Amino acid sequence: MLTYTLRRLLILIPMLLFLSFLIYLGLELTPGDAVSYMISPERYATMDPAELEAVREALGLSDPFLIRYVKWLGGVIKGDFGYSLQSGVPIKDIVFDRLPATLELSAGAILISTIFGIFFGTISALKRGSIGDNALTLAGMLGVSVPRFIFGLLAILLFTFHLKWLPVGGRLRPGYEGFMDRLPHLIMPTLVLSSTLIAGVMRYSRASMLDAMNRDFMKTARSKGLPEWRVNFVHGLRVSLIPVIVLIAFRLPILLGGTVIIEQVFQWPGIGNEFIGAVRSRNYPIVMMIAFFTTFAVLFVSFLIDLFTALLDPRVKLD
Amino acid sequence: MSEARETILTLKDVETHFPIKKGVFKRTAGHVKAVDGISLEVYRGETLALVGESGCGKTTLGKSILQLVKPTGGKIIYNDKATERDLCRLSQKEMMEVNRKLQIVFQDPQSSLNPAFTVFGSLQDPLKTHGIKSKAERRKIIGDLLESVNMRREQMDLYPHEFSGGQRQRIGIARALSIEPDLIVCDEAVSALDVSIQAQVLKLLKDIKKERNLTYIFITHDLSVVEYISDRVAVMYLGKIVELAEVEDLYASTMHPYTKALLSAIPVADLDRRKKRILLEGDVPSPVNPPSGCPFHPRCNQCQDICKKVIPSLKKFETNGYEHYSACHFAEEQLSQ
Amino acid sequence: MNGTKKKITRLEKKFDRILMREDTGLIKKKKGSRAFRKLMSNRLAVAGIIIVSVILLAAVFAPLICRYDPLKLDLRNKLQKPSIVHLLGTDQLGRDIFARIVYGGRVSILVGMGSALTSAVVGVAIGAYTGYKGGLLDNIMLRLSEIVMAFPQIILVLLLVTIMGQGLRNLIIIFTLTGWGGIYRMTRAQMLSLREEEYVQALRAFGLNSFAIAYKHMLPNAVGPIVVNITLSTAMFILYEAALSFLGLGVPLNISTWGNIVNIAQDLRYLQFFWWLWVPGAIVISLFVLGVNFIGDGLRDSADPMQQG
Amino acid sequence: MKRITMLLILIGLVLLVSLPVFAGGQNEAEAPAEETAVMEEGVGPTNSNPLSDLRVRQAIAYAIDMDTIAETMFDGMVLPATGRVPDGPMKAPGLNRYAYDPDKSRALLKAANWDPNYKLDLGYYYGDQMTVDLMTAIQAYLSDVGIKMSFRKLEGDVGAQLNSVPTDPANGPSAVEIDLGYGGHAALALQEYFNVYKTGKSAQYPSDPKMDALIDAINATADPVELKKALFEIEKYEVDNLAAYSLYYMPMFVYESIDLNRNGEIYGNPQYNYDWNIQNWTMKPESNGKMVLQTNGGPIEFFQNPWENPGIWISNKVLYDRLIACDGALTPTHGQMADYELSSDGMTLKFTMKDGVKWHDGAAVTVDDVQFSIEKIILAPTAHKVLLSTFNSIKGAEEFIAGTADHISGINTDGNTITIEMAKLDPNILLTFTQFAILPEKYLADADPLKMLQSPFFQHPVGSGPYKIGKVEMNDYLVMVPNEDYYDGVPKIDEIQCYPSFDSDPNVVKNATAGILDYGFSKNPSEVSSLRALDNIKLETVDVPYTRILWFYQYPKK
Repeated sequence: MLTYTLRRLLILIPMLLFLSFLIYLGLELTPGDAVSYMISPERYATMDPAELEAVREALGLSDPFLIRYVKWLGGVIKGDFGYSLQSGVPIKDIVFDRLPATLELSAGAILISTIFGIFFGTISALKRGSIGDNALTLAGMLGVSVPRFIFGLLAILLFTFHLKWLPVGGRLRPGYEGFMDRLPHLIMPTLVLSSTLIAGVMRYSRASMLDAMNRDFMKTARSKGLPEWRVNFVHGLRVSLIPVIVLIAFRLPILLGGTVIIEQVFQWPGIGNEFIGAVRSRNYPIVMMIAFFTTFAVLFVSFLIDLFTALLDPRVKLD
Repeated sequence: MSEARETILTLKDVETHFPIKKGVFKRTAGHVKAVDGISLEVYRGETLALVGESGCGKTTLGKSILQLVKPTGGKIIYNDKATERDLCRLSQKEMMEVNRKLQIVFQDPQSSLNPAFTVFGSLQDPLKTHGIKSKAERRKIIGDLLESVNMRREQMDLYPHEFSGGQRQRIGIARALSIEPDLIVCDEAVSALDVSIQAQVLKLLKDIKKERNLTYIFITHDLSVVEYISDRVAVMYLGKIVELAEVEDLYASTMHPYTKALLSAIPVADLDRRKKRILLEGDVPSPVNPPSGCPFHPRCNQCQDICKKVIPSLKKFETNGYEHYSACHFAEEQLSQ
Repeated sequence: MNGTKKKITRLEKKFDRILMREDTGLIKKKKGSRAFRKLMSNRLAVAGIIIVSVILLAAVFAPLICRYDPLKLDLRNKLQKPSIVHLLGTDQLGRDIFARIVYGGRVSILVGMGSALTSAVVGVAIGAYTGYKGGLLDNIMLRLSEIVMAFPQIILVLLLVTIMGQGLRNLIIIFTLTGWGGIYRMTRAQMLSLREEEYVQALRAFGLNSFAIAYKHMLPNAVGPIVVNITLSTAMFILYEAALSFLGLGVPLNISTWGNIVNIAQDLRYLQFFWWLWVPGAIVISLFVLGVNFIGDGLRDSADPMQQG
Repeated sequence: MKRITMLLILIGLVLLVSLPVFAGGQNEAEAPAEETAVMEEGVGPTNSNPLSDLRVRQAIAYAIDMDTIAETMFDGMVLPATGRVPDGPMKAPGLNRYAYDPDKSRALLKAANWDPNYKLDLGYYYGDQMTVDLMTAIQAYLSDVGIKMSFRKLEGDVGAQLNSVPTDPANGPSAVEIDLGYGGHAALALQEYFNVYKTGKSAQYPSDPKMDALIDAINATADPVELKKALFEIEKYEVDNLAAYSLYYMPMFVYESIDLNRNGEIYGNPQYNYDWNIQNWTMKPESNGKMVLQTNGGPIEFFQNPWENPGIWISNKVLYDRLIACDGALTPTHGQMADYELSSDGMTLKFTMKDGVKWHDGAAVTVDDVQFSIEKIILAPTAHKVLLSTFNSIKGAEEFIAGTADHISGINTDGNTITIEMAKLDPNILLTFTQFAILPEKYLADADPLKMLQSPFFQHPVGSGPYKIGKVEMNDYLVMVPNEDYYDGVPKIDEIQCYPSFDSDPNVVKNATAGILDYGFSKNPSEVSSLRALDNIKLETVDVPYTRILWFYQYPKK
């Protein structure tokens, strides 16, 4: 068990190294660098090449590619994640500044989609073949077929413009310190994000519940004369929940990517927005660190899931 | 009969070990010794049965001979009358030539035919690879083959799921015969079939053998089948041969307690021959860490001190005028029991 | 099967009869026809096939069904409401929206299907061979796919778009680079299990070369899940195209695609007051993706009734 | 390489010599009488690039129906341009309009032997829908007269792709790939519009001695009458010669909610600093009696450097003060932080600091801060051009930049006065000081001028303006509160809240609709259309020198 854990962890290291190199190389191949974005085109054209070179030099952009990579890597290993090229703010601060916003959004979305997804999925499975089941299945299919940003725009149209219930975007407002103050801002992006997630959870928990219902222990429970709801909810749901929870755990890091569009639509100051901004302005260090963190999170979570499923399922042997 | 027989295959100390990777850096922690030092001669025209409980390495040995599993040590020398070649050291191209002469029939009629192809589709590629370029010719050959396994020529255009298990097994045999081999390894070729169908297939195998002057290595765990089809029998236990003899000789003068135990387990209708049943207790030990001394000693009802310390070698004896090999410290005592 | 007596429906009886006749070789069954029949009995899948065919045919025969050139500007007639003259109205440059959507479908479907097909070709080509062969190459490809799949896909796509630049061809290449992992893993898993089948070993015993074994003999047995995968990823890539267009990083804006047409809704004025500029496009994207998803689901059920969700 | 260059020069010479011959022949056949004046000047290609043929450039100009585009696509919000300089006193009279005339365009193309298979490649850099629409329209108009054109948004090093200057400014070859470019040019000083054509500065326009002379003339005088005359001449030359084709003038729109009351203060060019007198503005008080102004332009990662973008960001306008104040047309009116005195020859400028001008931390603003600011900005290559060109003209600037002097010798301080002596005349010297924010020496002494923004100062800047930083949550909001020590009176609005959204941002309309936007400006017609539809928003149109241009890259191609 321990060696398995260790080995899985050790494999992460070369993968992350390779990955960071790939990202760095990719950015190197991108046309333009931070300097060409920091200065407006008109201004840029009238600057002497020597002046431009001086700016590049000052920003550490004129070293050869490999040297810059090694420098960056050295910094990361020492826990120094670098600085934003434009503001010189430590990336650590930027990431920790943005992370809560994204987590707030994705935690909310996961919570809502899990509760409703499992609820609808279970109902759907219990009433298999009914109108309600078909309607839910169809709704689920719609949920994964309509582009996410259209959901967002429709929500704005409805809740902000027509009903005038909710603010249009942003996260914090001056003087709004408590969670309740911020709640109105959180509602729409969370709902839109979770609406697209519910579909997946629902489909999965429906299948899982159907699977559980056909197992022998359910029949045994039923034959013992337990009331139907007890059989379904206490016995069935408990068993069907495990794979669903694994699925949800697996989605956590992917959500980080999934919030990109939602954060754009609702101007949510999270990691996704920061990433797009940094990509557009070629702010290498930030792009690197966000891509790196995300990947690390994905790899780490998938490692945890492997471990978790291995612990749950005695058939999977670790050694 | 024992004099001047021509060997077709000679196995010398053949070993097939599978590494077990362990720990953080996947270093090799040990080996599964599936085939552990087997020396054997197979004579042209005979049927040699390989018997043993499941997990004793007989299937691995069969696959090792065809290089479907690469042996990790020893030599497998194939004599095709002109030359003698060590199969373990052949290049892929040379092996392809040898493949014309060595074939295999598998156990599972479900998975031995490709469900996506008709019989013709499955069988024509080997022919193509081995030089038969014209389609008409291939159709003729395959049709003939089907007829030779008692099936109809037209059935070559059907898909595997349209056949019964016995039919499929016969197609598997036809496939092995398609490029006119000298030697066929029959890997549990009838075990998955119903008894009545088993008999048909066994008879077929016997007839074909006579017709085409084939050599069989017949892998099975079923001693009643052995009795029916084979000339000689090699009994395997934990990757080693423990007893080797002519078939009648083996039944008459058993020289190893393991063989005795196996034989006693055959349900026999003939009450006269009924012997006291010897129960094999416990499981086959792990081939990763075989017991010290005689590998069979933990389950042997006649185990003595020497058995726990010294590995018995396969010694040659003579019974009823035949060569008889046994790897038991007390081989001759077995005869008297 | 499990002891309890079940009422046997007429359908099941019929199936049994069919199966019996098949077993005795009485009827010649064409490959996959059972799956096809099963697909056709799935109402949603049939609906999907109809939706997708209608949109697909419209896109293919665009010149026949459109009265207007999708590129023709008519500035003086911009932002016209839907009418007999312009079925879905005109956009901010006076272009006929119906024509734009129909022609835009050509590009969007090309991106979706093209990317799904190319990533399937790449994934299957690698997965089939390395899955069968194993060894170092397999190990390397497996790690590589893990790395590719470890990225949240949208982030990887964004990175690649900035590296390679926008453009139709680039988009397909990018989708292929980011999308081959899933189908590769699936093909590989299929091959791993097929590898143990005895017919594969028999072919090896005949000395057939690995390419022939992997691609010719084993691959046809993995084709069901691959087709399902291609279908579902077509839907996914069409959605990605739309999402990238929304971020302004998709197909260049001067090419009509569904994503680019709907993208106009970012401008709140059009979102609020000129619904016909974006609603039809949004409906067509959603319908097409929905249809493709229906088909994919139906295919999955008919290919493998055990697998759900 | 050398031989090729020689050959090109030779071809160029031959063409030049033969020009009048061709030109004469064409004119008689084609041009109606009133156009003769235009057609007679440099007609025919001057090099292998067809765009070097004036007739081709004219054909393109005549092919585009800018009037219809302005009226329909832009909802009449932009003004079709005639020449670079916007309408006003500085606009030369009688410039050719190149009004839409496709027939004339086709005739000109025929005369120029236009190859209908030649495909022009247009590059632009704006990411908005309106630009794509405009490009699509231009493509359609050109196609109508038989010119093929494709367009693309430039990515990556946009500056280099648009503006790389060829090593040989006379004969090229061109250092860029595109044939046409579309972009905007906003000028703080009108000279900026034409200085780009100077030999060795332009990526599009091959060296032209006559243009050089005209450029020298507009930079040689600070006298308004002389300047006007010189400008008229260069404007006419640019239009007749179609060095570039000005498409339209983009006005600015200042929008305000009905809750804001400027109390009679002026409107002006919102991209730069003019005398807002924001301390006199009031808002309709909220229920708690507080006056809160909500606007956009909040910082995302740092506060913008006021030396790069003097007035685009509201925080730059209200956090810092300048030495001189100006009106809406950017004409200097009076001293702001200091009284000033410019010598009659324009070569010496003397400032006397006003009493009571303090930094937000309470310390007095001194002449040392002024000297420090000039000596810092002069080393910052990314700073605004007009500011830099003034400071580079100060006596001793060269030595200071080269590092051979510790200070700029032309700047001298005495008590609360500072004197600036120029080495050469700069017509915009006063304008510069209306835009140049003075920054505190004590926070920025160690800042590297090459990467100013990385200084911690730009996380929490300290200025001397009417407002100071209250609270800042990067990427969420910025709150600015009145500077109680402000020497011109304490501002009445209690709080300015800025959200991170800016020009051409969809959130502007969202926020305005939601009633959380009280002030802002825009030059995005689509945004303005949306804002115009709102009841709670007033729009004010401001004419600013901001011209959208179609550039012709006239150097021979590589």
